Amino acid sequence: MTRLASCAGVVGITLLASLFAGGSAAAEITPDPLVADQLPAQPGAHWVWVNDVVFHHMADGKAFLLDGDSGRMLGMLSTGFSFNGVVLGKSGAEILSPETYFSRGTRGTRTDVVTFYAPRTLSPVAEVTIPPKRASTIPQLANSRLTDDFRFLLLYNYTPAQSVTVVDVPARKFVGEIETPGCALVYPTGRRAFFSLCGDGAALQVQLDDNGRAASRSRTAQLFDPLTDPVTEKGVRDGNDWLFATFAGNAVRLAPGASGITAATWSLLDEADRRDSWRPGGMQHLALHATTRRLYSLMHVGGADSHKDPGTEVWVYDVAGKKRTQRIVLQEMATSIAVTQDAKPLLFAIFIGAQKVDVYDALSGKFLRSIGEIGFTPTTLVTY
Amino acid sequence: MTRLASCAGVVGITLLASLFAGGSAAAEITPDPLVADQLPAQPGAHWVWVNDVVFHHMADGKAFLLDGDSGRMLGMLSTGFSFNGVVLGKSGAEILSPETYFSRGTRGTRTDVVTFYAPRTLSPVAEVTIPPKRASTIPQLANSRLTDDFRFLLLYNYTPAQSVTVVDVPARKFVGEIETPGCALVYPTGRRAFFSLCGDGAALQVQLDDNGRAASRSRTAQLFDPLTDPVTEKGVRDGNDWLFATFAGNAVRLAPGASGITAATWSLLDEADRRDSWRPGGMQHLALHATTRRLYSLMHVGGADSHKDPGTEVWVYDVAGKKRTQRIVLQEMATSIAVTQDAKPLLFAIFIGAQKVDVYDALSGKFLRSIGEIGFTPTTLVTY
Amino acid sequence: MQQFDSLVERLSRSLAKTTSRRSVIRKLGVLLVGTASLPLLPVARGQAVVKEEGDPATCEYWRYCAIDGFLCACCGGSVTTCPPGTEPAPVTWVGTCRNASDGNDYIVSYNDCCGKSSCGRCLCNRNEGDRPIYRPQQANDLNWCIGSKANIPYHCTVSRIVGVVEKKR
Amino acid sequence: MQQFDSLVERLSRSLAKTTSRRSVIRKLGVLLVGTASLPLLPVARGQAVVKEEGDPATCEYWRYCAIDGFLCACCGGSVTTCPPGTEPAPVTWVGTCRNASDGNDYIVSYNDCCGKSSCGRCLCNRNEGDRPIYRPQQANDLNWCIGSKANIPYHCTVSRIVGVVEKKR
Repeated sequence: MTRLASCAGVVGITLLASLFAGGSAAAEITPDPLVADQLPAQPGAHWVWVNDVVFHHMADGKAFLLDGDSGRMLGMLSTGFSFNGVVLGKSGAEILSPETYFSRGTRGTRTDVVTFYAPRTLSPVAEVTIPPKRASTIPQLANSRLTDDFRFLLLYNYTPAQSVTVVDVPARKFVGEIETPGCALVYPTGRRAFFSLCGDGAALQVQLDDNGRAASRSRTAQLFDPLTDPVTEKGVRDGNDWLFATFAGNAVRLAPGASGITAATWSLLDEADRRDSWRPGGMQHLALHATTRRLYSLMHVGGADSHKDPGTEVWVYDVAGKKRTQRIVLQEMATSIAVTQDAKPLLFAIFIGAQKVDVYDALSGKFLRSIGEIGFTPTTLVTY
Repeated sequence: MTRLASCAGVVGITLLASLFAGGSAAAEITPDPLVADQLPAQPGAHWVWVNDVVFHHMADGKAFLLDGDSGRMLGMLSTGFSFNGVVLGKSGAEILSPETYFSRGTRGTRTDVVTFYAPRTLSPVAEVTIPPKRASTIPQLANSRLTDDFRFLLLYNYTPAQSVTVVDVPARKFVGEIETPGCALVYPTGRRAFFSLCGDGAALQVQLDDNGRAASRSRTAQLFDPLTDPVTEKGVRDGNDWLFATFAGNAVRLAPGASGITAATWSLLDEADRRDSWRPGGMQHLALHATTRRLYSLMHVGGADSHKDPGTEVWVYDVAGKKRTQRIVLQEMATSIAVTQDAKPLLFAIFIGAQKVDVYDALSGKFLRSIGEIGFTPTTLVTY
Repeated sequence: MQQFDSLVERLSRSLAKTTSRRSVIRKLGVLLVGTASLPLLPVARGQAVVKEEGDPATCEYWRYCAIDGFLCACCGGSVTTCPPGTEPAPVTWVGTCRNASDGNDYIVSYNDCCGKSSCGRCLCNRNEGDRPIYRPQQANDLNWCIGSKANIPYHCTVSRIVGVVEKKR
Repeated sequence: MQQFDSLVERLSRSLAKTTSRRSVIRKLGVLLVGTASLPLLPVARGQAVVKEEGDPATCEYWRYCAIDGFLCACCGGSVTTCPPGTEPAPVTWVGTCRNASDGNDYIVSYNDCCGKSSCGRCLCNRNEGDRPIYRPQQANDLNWCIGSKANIPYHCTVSRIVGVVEKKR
């Protein structure tokens, strides 16, 4: 820095000399310090991360941190090739980002890492190298999740061999891989357990030991019919269970128990809804407010194969009563939604084709604001 | 590949099994071979390279090859961080691309290389590592040019120390660096010579020896006034001379001779033009058709400091007679233009804010076609 | 700005209007053909001759019924070949598409072309028969460049006919 | 799609309309202030107090008369500070901007904030006093991140007052 500093000095002098050769003069003003801002010690309850795979420039993945109340952009991470999304550590004390880099941008040697960012400076503070095989997909929250105790980061691999990479978070080290033949993605179900969804509609349950190795692996019976009415991968956690939605509009609760997983189904649609061809769908089309157990489902009018179409409304369900309690008509169609977990929650909505984030009151459904010029193809949302 | 091939086989079988479990059957069709196309042995006279720095995603520079006649995209190169532009070797027999990469996309170790691409496959065939200091600027053709004999590639460095990197093209190796204190960019002026423009309006002339070292370096007298009416960096070659335009609209011919460089000035504007505030300007605002010596100048209506504003017309000058012979009104404003060098030349025009290339007949000025969805921030153009 | 719009339009159209467009297509019984369309004559493909029409540079072209990505036909390649300098991925997902010209359903293999950044042209997303990624061979959300020597850098997608569904009589 | 438009609009406006906008500004004698504007009270800057008004999140803000890039005030930083995790570059180009609030011309240092990809928000390009890159200290076409520890990855630009031009009396 000394060289650079002195360099800057030279510039300053050159400048004043050259600019005021004409006789006028410049009085020096002690300039503001050259520094970078820091974020508050505690993340805001209404902050949200917007993950952007930047589909047209996949080497330049980005994650934007926004404040839903002020509508301000708070900061950004650069997150490499085929970016999936950030994972928040315990109470947001660290930000984990599975990333992929090539020695020549889009060619050369592939290196996969998990980068740890400090929450106040958004600077990389640690990096764990992992096998260069993490799944490259249209972003899916289920590609990378933490165990409930925040000890292990679990990353889905598809090469096309299927497995899960395990990273010891506090130890900052790669632990190993767990084979998941025929099964995909990661759905944590307790302190040290998760399941993957299998092609035949079953699930693979995995129990981890204290070293992050597979203590047990067992495959359940078929839980849903993947041919006639598959569940999407975009389930949400409800207590120790997972709630999924099917293409046709059923809610499917997968409840892990002592012996395997039980499945219970109810419909998100009534007769009129079906007649009008309402369906759930999108990229991240479900969100749950944990304490009130309000389920937010992104809905659109569409037929067969419309499971990824953007939604025009968000329907809110009382999960306990299994019935719809509210319809929120969106200002603009959305492909992903998320809700904050506080008592006055916000609902965030993005469309992969629009560079902005729409913010709603998650209780009243009132549109609050739109935050513009965010990314290129905003894909998924992560709240605190 | 064997593993993958057999893998593909498995997929095929799985697929047919799963899809036609229902009783119907599928007849195999020998599919089309899985191959990549190749380009013709000779580049087309109406081909053009569109360089894109991708200002919002600078790690993902791209160069698009287009055919101005068919309006087809022929291929693309991925060219790394802060991409400036491709440089065409002798009769397009190879494509040179100065490129920068970071070990972690936008952080980590910086590596600068010159990548050599095969003209028919657009695949990298060689790479020369150079000092990681090539200038990072709004793209400028004068950042990287070949000597007239195609032997040495010259790259401007700014760190903020100023120098020129020399690469031996046939030998595929880095030769060394030539200091150019106070002077910038590269303007070849013969088999083994070039000059740089200096901050005081002088030029630095450099003669290279057969090994690419500086055989002689001499600084000329002031050639123009950089304070009252500077020339832009975007000059074009006319024989052994260079033609520049000043902010206010003068043409300045810099003619290297036995003793230094002589400067001759004439105006691109008449009284009426000045009254209407017409000026040259843009990112690549001059183009010359060598054999007819028709100079194409991108023009706009603007005042002081408008030297980078986009142009709405292209004015054509007879360089020999130093007079305007034609006005071409553009369909849409442009920041860069280029002309092909054949007998029926095309004029290409791009605007950094529009993802397309407009094609005109360079003789009649007739608008021919627009080629859409090209890049994100198209910056400069290179013709064969 | 036209181009920005058309990009967004493509994103929106492809994401939002797929269904309606498809149903329209079904109703017409033949594929919609844009103004830029080039009706194709029957052409020899391997040993098979498939009579077809439509513009391979538009999302509506019949073979693209389950595609998700940039059309190689717009990127320097063709409906079946990769652009110069890109590496075809042998492992793929497949769709079953109805060819209106002969009424047959064909098995279409969507091979990704890899090793360069995204082409950026002719983005299409149609999801006929698409399944979640826990059923990989029918999932267009997976980056199939994983199967290529070039690894995951994705450029564009071709559509190759690998089978025909025999009609029950 | 609004956002695509606004991006293009910014690119076009900033590139095409700079001159006319500037002359309008001159005519009014004060800076144009958008609807989103936050008039600023005099604030202590180092030892200097500069009375000013205008919205630092708009290209028209007086300090931006020679800026070329993304405004840090829109990216998690401020008019004078870099966003979290970015590295300020000490070597800069400078402009001389008229502060309509006190009629003084100030020397403004445009420091780039570096080490992350482009912020992508509030792109501005105003070229008052900008010179070709053979006059580096007045050239906004140079990536001034070269002077930072983070090297050339450019994120956004701040605008710091480093001097005031004394009026001749």
